[in-house]
Amino acid sequence: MRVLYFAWLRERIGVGSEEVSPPDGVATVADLVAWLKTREPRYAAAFEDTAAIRVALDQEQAEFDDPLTGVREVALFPPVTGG
Amino acid sequence: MRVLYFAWLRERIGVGSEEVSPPDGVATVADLVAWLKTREPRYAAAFEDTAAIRVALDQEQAEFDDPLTGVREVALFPPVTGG
Amino acid sequence: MAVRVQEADFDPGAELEALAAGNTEIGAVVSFTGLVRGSGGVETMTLEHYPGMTEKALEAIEAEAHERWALQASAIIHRIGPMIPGERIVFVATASRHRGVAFEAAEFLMDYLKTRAPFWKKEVAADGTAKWVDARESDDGAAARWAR
Amino acid sequence: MAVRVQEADFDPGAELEALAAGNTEIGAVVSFTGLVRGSGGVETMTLEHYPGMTEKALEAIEAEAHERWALQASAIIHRIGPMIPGERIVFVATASRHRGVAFEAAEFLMDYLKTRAPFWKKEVAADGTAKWVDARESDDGAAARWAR
Repeated sequence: MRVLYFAWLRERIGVGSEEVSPPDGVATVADLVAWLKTREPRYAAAFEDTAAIRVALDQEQAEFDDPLTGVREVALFPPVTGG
Repeated sequence: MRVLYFAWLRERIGVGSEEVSPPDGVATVADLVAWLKTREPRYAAAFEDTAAIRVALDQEQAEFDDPLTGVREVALFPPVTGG
Repeated sequence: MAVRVQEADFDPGAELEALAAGNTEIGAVVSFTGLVRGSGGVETMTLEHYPGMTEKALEAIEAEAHERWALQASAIIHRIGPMIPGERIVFVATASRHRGVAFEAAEFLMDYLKTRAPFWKKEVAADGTAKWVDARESDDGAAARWAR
Repeated sequence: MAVRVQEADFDPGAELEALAAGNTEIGAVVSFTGLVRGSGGVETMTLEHYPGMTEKALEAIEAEAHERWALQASAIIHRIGPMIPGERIVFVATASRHRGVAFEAAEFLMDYLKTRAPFWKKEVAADGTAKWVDARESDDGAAARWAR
């Protein structure tokens, strides 16, 4: 599964995208984020306030409790600020 | 006093503007229109439905019961349709 | 603030460029362009106006918009004379820090222009039939929502 | 319908011209142009986006506008990369028979773009301080009014 990070989330984590293989039991976006936080302090710091994080699954806006079944690309980012 | 006519009012009356000298007693726009209607059939026909007529006094939007005191230019016209 | 009444066509791109030039407080520019529609077999459209009053009315409408909203700039251009379908008739533009203000003020300018500026449209069809355009009640309704 | 995401600047006048060309059913064209503001000492603004999703999100927003309103044409252009105050960032335009529809749809496009299209702004001040722009609650409020 490919995970992408944008804006300050990308800067805090230090990479724009990475391949991850979460363990069994990681079923939703919330699970994935909780698992990422256990990996390294920089993830824990970046995801400290998950209320400030938005998600897209395979390039479609999604929610934290959406399942990851069949998803190939997860994007995590701050609220958008274009326009 | 100069009176101006626009759009179909101008066409029905046959002139775009004219100098008029209404008699004493013509105090308001409504009085002026009533007096104009007595002059010739084309005026009576043009002003048949005064609900469809708007007025400006010295180039400012006005009402039919506004007084003509000191007014030099009266414009009568259908509702505007620009834009 | 700028108001123009003219027979000649205008260039919306150049107008937009001029509106915002040199003012980096502007974050939002909204424009409205009105075009002659060809529906109903209209071949030419002629705009009559009240010289002298027209400019004053447009300036008053523009001044009222600046009173009501924090605008950085605005423009109103209205053409007069004969035009064919597809031609530009009218242009309004507003510039402000944020988009909500620019949108509202541009709608206000158009709603007031449509109901308070002394212009009259006459349509001539291909068969020569001429018809003065009737005022639309929906325009009165649109203008009424700005009453205060 | 047309959506473009590009580093290069664009020409609002040419876009407006193209939008209405050859369609004499169009009576109303509304455009919004967003500019980089220089307030707060901003020296450069950089727009990051999510390649692949951005275009899809903008196309979905545009398609929804066409579902909701009788539009004759529309366009969305959003720039990415570094920009300086005064530069154009974003452009949306709508064309319809009457102005009410064109205004509403243009506001809708901007409100949804602001809250649903994956762009992020980073400001760099003259002293080198960099700051990611915070999302504005007022943008969520503006988008919420279109809920149905």
